[in-house]
Amino acid sequence: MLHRYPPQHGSQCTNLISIGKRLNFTQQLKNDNSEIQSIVDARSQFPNLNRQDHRDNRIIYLDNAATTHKPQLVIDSLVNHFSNQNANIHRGIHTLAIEATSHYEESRRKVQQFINAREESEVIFTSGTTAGVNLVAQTFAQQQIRPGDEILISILEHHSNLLPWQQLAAQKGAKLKVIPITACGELDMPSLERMLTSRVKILALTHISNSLGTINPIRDIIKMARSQGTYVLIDAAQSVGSYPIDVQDLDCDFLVFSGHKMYGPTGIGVLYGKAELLQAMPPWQFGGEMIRSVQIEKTVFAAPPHKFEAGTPPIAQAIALGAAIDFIGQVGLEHIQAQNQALLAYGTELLAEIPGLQLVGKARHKSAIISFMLEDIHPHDLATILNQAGVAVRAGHHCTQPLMESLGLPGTVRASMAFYNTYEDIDQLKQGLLLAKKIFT
Amino acid sequence: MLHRYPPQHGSQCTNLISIGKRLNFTQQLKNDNSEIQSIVDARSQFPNLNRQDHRDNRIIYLDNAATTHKPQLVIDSLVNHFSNQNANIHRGIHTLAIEATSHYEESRRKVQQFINAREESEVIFTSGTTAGVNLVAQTFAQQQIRPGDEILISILEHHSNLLPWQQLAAQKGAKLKVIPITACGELDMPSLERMLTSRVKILALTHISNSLGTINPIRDIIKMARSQGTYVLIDAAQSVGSYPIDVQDLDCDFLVFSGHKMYGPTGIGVLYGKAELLQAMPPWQFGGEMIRSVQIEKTVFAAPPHKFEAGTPPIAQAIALGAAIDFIGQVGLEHIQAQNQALLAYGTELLAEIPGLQLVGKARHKSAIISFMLEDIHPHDLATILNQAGVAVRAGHHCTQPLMESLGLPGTVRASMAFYNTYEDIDQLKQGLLLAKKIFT
Amino acid sequence: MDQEELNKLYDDSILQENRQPYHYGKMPDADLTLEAYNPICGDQFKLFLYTDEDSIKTAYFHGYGCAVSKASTSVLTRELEGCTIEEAKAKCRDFLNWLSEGEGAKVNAPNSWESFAAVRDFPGRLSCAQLAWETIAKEL
Amino acid sequence: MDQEELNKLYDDSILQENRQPYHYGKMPDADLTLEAYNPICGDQFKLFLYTDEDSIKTAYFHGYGCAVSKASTSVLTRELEGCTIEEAKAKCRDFLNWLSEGEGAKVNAPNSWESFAAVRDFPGRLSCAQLAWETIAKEL
Ligand SMILES: Cc1ncc(COP(=O)(O)O)c(C=O)c1O
Ligand SMILES: Cc1ncc(COP(=O)(O)O)c(C=O)c1O
Ligand code: FES
Ligand code: FES
Repeated sequence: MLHRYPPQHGSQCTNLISIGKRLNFTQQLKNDNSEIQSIVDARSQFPNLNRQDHRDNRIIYLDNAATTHKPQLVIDSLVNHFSNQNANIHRGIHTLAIEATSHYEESRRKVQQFINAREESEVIFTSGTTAGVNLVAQTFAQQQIRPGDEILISILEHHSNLLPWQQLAAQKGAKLKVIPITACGELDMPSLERMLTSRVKILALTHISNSLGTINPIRDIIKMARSQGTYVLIDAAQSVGSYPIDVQDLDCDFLVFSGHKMYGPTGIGVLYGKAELLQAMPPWQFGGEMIRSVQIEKTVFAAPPHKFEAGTPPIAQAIALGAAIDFIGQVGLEHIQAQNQALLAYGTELLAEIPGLQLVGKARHKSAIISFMLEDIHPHDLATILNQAGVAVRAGHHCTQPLMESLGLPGTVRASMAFYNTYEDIDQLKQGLLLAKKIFT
Repeated sequence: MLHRYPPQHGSQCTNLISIGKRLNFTQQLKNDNSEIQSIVDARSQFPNLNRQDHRDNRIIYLDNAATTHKPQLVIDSLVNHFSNQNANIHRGIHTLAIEATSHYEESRRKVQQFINAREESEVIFTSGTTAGVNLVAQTFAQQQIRPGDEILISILEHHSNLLPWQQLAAQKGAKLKVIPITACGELDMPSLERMLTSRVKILALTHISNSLGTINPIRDIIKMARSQGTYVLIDAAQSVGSYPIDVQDLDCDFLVFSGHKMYGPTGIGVLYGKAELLQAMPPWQFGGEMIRSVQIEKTVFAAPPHKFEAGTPPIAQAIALGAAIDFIGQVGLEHIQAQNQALLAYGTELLAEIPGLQLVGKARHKSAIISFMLEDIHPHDLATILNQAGVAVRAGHHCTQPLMESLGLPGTVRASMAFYNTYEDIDQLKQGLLLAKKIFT
Repeated sequence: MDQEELNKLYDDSILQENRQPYHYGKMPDADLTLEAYNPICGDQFKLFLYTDEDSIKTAYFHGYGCAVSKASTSVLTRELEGCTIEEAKAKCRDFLNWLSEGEGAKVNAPNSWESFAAVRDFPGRLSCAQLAWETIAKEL
Repeated sequence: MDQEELNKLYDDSILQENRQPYHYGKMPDADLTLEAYNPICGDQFKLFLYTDEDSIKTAYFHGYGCAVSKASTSVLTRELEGCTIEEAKAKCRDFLNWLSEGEGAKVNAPNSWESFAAVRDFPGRLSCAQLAWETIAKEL
């Protein structure tokens, strides 16, 4: 067996606050005249939560770290765009084009306010987190990095925030350095401090680990990076929509995230970048809409954000991302966060009761992601059994192969909750795991 | 005035076949038990055709070259995915992930069959035409092009099939050569033959000009390129979905198009590439899903198509593109094509009746795009007046600035039809133009 | 079809300024030449200023643009003459404010501007009216 | 919850092969070592073959994988012994055919394969059963 998961030093890790009785799922959220008055109301907005499997069991969806379900408001936004609006944006002066353009740009403003960017032009629509990291690596970093420079990442990174840097380092003769983690799955801060020297040109760090749930203290780390003159890109794929993000307060240079992980559609994401950096960066893709003037001999590019939005953008998806932000506003980010934390506490306590279950990742600050192993049952066998028990989880390396290798694990089972999950969902997860134990012994 | 549009040599240009009486819009398409029995049936599938403006006039949409409207089948596909399926694909073994993966890959097969690619793995999902061209320019061409090599395009190209090559040529010290057009707006074939030497490494050519409607004889040109050892990329943004495309018959190396111009959603496109070329090409973006194995020191990439689909792809949009192909199959591509040609003939004849109207682009083979100038009224003034008259057209350079400059025009007004447009739509266009004349004289 | 809005935009004064613009022509010996380029459509005017000490004696313009931009540049050209550079910039800022904020903008709008108020109902054409004024406000 | 399908996949025979696989261990002096890597999960087995002339005398395997892949590799290992290289490859092609096409495939399926028929109801796990067989069919 490959299991070499490091021994747990209990004292450093999660101190489970016993949840006593369950946080009231039906609690009142607001008294205003919003449609959404409670988590139950909010939950009713997600049609896919009623989806049944081929045995007519409701599918319990605990794979939210892969992608979240979509509320009706987001689905309706797509339908409305394609049914009543549909036009290509910019440079159009007919009614539909003007409407589509104004909704698209309005969505940019919603994102700007949601992450508190200083200017609208700091918000660039991309096709997702992966595209955002690649954009920065292939433009900004491409110009900044010199042979011998260091690029710093952590062992927690998703492949999307690892491969672009690995590739760039190889191409430039730069060094890719990797911050290790402690036995609990937290960033090893002494190592980080040692590694974060002025030789590090760029630090690319995830806010929340999609595999272990660890929430990194990015605000402090960005401050440290600033003092070394290091640029910082934050992978916020797992945090935007679940935790408040204020890019001005964080003072990061770049921040990337995906619409589909925050109740929005696939095919859309955001790159936030500081205005002065975006202005100085070369474009990434070339095509329609990103120009000021084109001649065969010479092209003058438009200013950000358009410079980075070549071709017809994902118009409907950008508008629907705005709807997702509206939805989050209706529920209240503070309620989403509280519910996530309650589900995490409940789930952690409940699973700990199962003999032979080993939690993977016990950081003190965690998002609602529970990774685990059960005895020596292979994660995929567990996931198959859970699926038959009506519970959708993910198994494997979660696009963090180096992390798994460093943990000596072939992968984990990952149950990831969203605020619309319930305690009963987690009870069912436990039942499925007990069934797996029965089958395998 | 800048009007230096070259004199027309009538004999070389369109020979208008007088349409006599209108092709019957309500004609029966099929007798099978498909839902869609006639063009009227097909038309009823597009909710946005009923959209009204703020004066309660139905908006007549003649901006199809920018983006087409979406049939209910496509909208329903998106709704169904997000309401009943929604999961991230690949590497998932729960029911939803398996379903989503299988629908996503099924859509790839639909595209394969639709363009008659030899293998599924030759179909790469992108975010659109622009991304497809950039992918090829920044990977394949990046490796192929040496200083002094030539890259050949035409003056008809959309910025998206011009800028990536202009950029690459500048970066590599290669020469960007540009095939001119004749007075009718057709490729100047003697020039093309002269320019297409063995020094040309890559020919990047549009199938159909989005500004003039010219249909280029790409099959013959590709044959000529083959004999010089020149690789060929075809920009089929304006043709796929309106005209049959058979990549094996064409024998092009690459072909790119966008979903949103063929009744599909925004945010999705396709790059077709020959298997052996795709295998040898380096990846473009790096991230999740495009790997075989990842270590900090070294990554092994997956085979095509996954090698080129980094990160969470536009899942719902790819599936909806499959629905768009289904829809086209239900109507019948031959009927779509015939209807387009009938509308073109009718529109060309009708507009020619307006004194002072000058058609821009009179190629013998044209798609349903009519570009024109009316006296010396500025295209944007015309478009504004037409919009008030309930007719949505586009005005300007249509992302073909060098073409406009070569024509000595500041831009044109472009009316672009889809098969669901009617003769009455074009009648209304004429009324709007007559109104404009009245206002301006 | 309701033609009222249209008639407001393309009213006699705008059509007239478009047909017979004020001081339309090149002035190669100008002290100051500015370029007003609209990237949305690719239209472009050159503005030629002939100054004496700090004030604009004569202004000309030349180039290509739609009726709205041509009329608005024509009006601007006429109104620039006699202004100091600072007055010219202030006037342009006033025009832009008045155009975007309507009567709410505390600006003394001369009659010559009135026709352009209709542009507010045509968001796609706002940049046409702003073009030359913005160039003076930002680049002079 | 309907456990029937589950019990078919995780039946006694698969669980038994998983718990006590045949010839599980490293064989460093093998003439032929193949690697069966499943990129979907990252699982990996090494296949060790000890040949004599053209036939496989002894086979071992070692590595990490799920119950299904381990059981299927165990069954394969047992069945490889005594085959010539060609017979081994043919057998693996038969297994893969039988697995994907079901009883329709005109293949003589031994009893030892029967348990794997259940994998057909678990499309996400097909590659687990195929893994080692595919490696022999393609890479031997
Ligand atoms: C001929 C042609 N090429 C390329 C494009 C660019 O397509 P997209 O904007 O969807 O990337 C277009 C559409 O605008 C086009 O008409
Ligand atoms: C932490 C993290 N980074 C990056 C990504 C990649 O996001 P996407 O696949 O949407 O590009 C993910 C999601 O899988 C993630 O969880
Ligand atoms: S359309 Fe170009 S300035 Fe008005
Ligand atoms: S899950 Fe890896 S081989 Fe079965």
